[in-house]
Amino acid sequence: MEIFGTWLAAFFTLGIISFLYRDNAWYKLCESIFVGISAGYWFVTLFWDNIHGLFWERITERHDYWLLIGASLGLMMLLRLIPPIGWISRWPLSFVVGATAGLYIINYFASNVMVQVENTLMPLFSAKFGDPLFSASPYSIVGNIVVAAGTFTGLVYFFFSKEHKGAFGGMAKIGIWTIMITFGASFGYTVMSRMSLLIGRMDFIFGDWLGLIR
Amino acid sequence: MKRKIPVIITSLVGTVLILSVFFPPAERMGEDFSIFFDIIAVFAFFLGGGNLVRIHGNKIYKKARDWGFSAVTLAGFFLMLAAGLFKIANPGGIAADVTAQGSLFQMLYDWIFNPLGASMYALLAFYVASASYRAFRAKNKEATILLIAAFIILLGRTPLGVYATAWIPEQFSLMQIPNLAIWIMTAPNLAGQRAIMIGIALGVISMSLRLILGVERTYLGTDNE
Amino acid sequence: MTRGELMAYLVIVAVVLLLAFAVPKPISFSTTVSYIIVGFIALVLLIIFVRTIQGNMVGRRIVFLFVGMAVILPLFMTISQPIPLSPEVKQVYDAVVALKPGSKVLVSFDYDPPSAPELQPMAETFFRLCLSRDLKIVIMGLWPQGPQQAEIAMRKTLEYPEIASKNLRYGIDYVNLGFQTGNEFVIQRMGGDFKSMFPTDLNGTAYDSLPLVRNVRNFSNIDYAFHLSAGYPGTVEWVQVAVDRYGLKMGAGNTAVQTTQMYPYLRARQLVGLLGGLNGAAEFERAADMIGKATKFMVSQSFSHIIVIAFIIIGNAAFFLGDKSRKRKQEAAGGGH
Amino acid sequence: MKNVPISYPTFFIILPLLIILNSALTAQPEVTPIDSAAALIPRNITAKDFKYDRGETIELNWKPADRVNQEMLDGYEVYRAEESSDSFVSIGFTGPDVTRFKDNGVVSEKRYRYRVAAIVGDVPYLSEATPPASPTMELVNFNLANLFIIGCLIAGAVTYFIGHARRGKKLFIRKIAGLEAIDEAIGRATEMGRPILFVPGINDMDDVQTIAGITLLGRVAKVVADYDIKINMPVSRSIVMTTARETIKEAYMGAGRPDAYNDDMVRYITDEQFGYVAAVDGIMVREKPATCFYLGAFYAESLILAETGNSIGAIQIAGTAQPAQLPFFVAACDYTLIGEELFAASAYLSNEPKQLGSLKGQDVGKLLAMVVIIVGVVAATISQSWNIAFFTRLYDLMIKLFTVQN
Repeated sequence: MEIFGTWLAAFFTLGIISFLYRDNAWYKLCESIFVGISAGYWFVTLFWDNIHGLFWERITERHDYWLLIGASLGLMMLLRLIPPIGWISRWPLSFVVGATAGLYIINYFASNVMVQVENTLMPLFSAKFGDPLFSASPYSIVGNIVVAAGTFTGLVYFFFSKEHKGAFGGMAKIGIWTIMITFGASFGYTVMSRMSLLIGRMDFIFGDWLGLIR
Repeated sequence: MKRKIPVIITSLVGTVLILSVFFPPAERMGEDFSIFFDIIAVFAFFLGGGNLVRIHGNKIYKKARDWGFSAVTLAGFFLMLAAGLFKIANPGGIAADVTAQGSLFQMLYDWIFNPLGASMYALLAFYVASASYRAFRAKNKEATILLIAAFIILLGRTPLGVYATAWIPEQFSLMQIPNLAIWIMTAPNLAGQRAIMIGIALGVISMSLRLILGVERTYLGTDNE
Repeated sequence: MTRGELMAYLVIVAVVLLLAFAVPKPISFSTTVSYIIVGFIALVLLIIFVRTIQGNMVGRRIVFLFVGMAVILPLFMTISQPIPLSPEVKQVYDAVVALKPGSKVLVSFDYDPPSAPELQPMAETFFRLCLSRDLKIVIMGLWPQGPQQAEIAMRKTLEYPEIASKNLRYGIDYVNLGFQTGNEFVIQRMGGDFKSMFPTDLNGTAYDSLPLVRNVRNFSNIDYAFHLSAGYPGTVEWVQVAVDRYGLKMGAGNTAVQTTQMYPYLRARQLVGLLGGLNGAAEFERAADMIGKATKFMVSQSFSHIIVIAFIIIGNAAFFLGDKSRKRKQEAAGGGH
Repeated sequence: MKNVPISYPTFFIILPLLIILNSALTAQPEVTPIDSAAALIPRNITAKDFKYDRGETIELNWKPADRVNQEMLDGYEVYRAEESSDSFVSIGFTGPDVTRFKDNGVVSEKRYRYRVAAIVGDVPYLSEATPPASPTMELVNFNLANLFIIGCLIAGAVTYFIGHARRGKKLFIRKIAGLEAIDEAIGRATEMGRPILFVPGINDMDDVQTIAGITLLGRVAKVVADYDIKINMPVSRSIVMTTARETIKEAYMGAGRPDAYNDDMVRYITDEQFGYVAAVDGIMVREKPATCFYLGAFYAESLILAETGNSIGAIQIAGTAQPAQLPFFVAACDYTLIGEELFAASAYLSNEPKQLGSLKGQDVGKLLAMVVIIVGVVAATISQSWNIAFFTRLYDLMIKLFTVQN
């Protein structure tokens, strides 16, 4: 049984990789199975976690009847299937959009604007003897300056109300350079992780499955 | 009327949620609303799953091109549904957890779902390489900067980078590639991340306000009154 | 399915059958053969380089082929690469070695199968090191599939002769408490009482009937914690709750993508040791002198990096030099008219 | 700059010397730990209601042991009993450097007493019990007052400029390159007679990025309906499917050809990330769209999509607010809306003054952040270097304003 599973897994692994050459029947087969199986998987998971665990058990055991509001919104969603009153299905949609907008405003504001600005407010260097920052290396002082200036010019780049011209344009330029360094760094860093994934897959093919690797 | 009510719902729900943060008795509202969302999502799945069945069913019925693959998709879908909802071959029976070892559901997950997902994920290794080859051209200043940063980070994580600059004396240790890589990550990278994050947050605030104030209604299709 | 496709499939089936049943196992290239292969690949890259400068860009399939070779071939090679030991990795090793036999180590598995290539080798080496030094291991997970990954790693570890000879017993020498939902709130509640979060272990045995943890109330009874993380909830949450609030001594293993975010914690000594990506796993294997998968994988990893770097160079060479030669060609063509 | 004590070149030269000097001067004095571990027992323990919550937390603070003795200390253990009882139960443990504990296992309005023990080895050295404290619920969270004020400022600016624009005032917004390209990209699909592919990311409607993607879909669909191009939109969430259909349908109604709309333009694939990507990849190589839009929340699949799109020669326009995925889109796509631009895009494209006004308001927020960064960093540096009271106060004020307490 275990061996059968390994062969099956190998079959699907190679099928997906065959897409690199070009689209073919093997890949199509893998893709169709993947779509079917995974759609089923997520429905089953949603059903047991949300409907059974979250909704049914909490209503029957803890009597959280307010959850019925959620269920009725869900039912309204299904009214799309009855065209004459299909417009009601917009209500749950607008509920979702409103809730998302309301929740995200505060979340993003607190953790992205406030916290990030606060973290940027740091002394760049210190001229006071004995201060830990005084004995900081020139590199870290340059680093501090780069962080503050980079954040500032990066914001200049995103500014919409002014054309990027003159001194302002110059700052925007430095801003986009900083952002480009960020992108380059993330890219370089990700290459490593992605290669590990492939190594893991190949180890499965040549090691676990074919047993060619010691 | 049909158009007014949804806009009112959005505004009302959004406003209430923003205010709830500042009043401890209403603090949990955000959490409750996300539970509602989870429940709505399951109901919505009947539409999504229905759509899946209808599209593939149609293809089979009409014997359209590649209809055989549609049949495979539907078979996989129903097999997984049956295995999960009726907990087929689950050693613990219907009361046990759906992912119990030995159940058909878990076997399908381990043997089919998981290798397929992992392989799709592993394709990234190839695409990362081809994207680097194709797109990493020093065609202008921005691209050159991106290229150099990526190059330093890449080298910094290989023995090549370690040896290439190991001769640089300790006073200038920053110029050693592995240290330079770390410096890039902690200084310019941090600055760029912050600028992007602050920008994103302001964008989100402004967009959410447009939604709550009813200025943006595209999602309701009320664009053309 | 076209005829060409069918033929290709038959070839693949034949190759697979050949590899699976007819080839002597395991395959392993001697050092000389390995260097010949490396030299050959370098030669082909050089040819590509020259051709690219002449204006013939290679297609993406060639790039794919090279990535595949760079990853697969080193798996069979016997060559190894020197792995410099970084201080953060040494810290993990030192922390474990400093523990007295019988000390209790908590290991949290917060990742799922897709991140296993990077984190699984760390888990295996960590288990092996702990068990060979007679430390007791308490396993848990904040990700649903984490404890399963721990089971796999533990099964592997117990097969090593030096570990197998110890006749270790579940419940006394190691325990798997399983998964609990609730993310950082689980960590917070564990600060008060482990049992409230894990009333039973993975197999359903009651917490109090497991001799190893019967006397473990909360973090104060844990001597060192090691945390394997691939995202949220992860090291950040563990540091913020368990380390900052409960004073737990903790080291971490992270996927490469995440590692950079952890350096500030390392500098502030909130983390005692850090393993980053496959590189960190390989270094740890070296520190513990337990050469395993990560060291082997590292060769593939370095090769693939070099291939990516090589193709970036080739691409840029084509862009600059090719530009000139194209101009020259254009000039020549213009002159002809 | 006359009163700067050291000029910069000298500063960097003297620096290494000073470091050596510094370390020589601060040699560690010998310390002898006091025998009696009892001296470690925490003093001045206060237990009081944690401010601004639902009455579920009591906050404990105590004085730490002397520095000398801290070496022996393993940490503190906290015990709790209800007022009427004397059975103290351990509720938590903190490290030796932590002298604060939040107990959130309490019931509103009940009264509790606490004892804190210093742990040395395995032995607890217990303190006296605190006077009883009880958690209460507050109606307003004043800790978040700063969040409220700055939030009102930014939200006020957005609202003001929306109103301002409504009254017909002209507002300037600079050109955004990626957005100018949208029309061109759609135009290309028309010329080539091939479909447009629209991918709204893999998150559900409870992510603002998806909503931003859908609002952009509205603009794209309008053009699509006008020119009668085929649009193909595979989605990975059912609610997104419903919303997208609504949006496209409305665009077709607006163009006066509701009969040309078809529900199959939007189809659900699967909720699974890579299953969805496998299918979208398939759609790309088989239907060869002329233009691909990736607008929404993306994760690892970003590069798989962008590289496949590139291999079929499609024009690709991407936009996301996932910082980790932006580099891939920037490298592999023709145009990328970076972070904030994704959210600004639909307002920009709408060309309605009131929507453009909101962008102006957003800029006020950026201006605020920029000013605070400059002033704050300068104040911090001056206060760190020369202890000038005014700047120290200014710096503290800024930090206070931007610290989110919870």
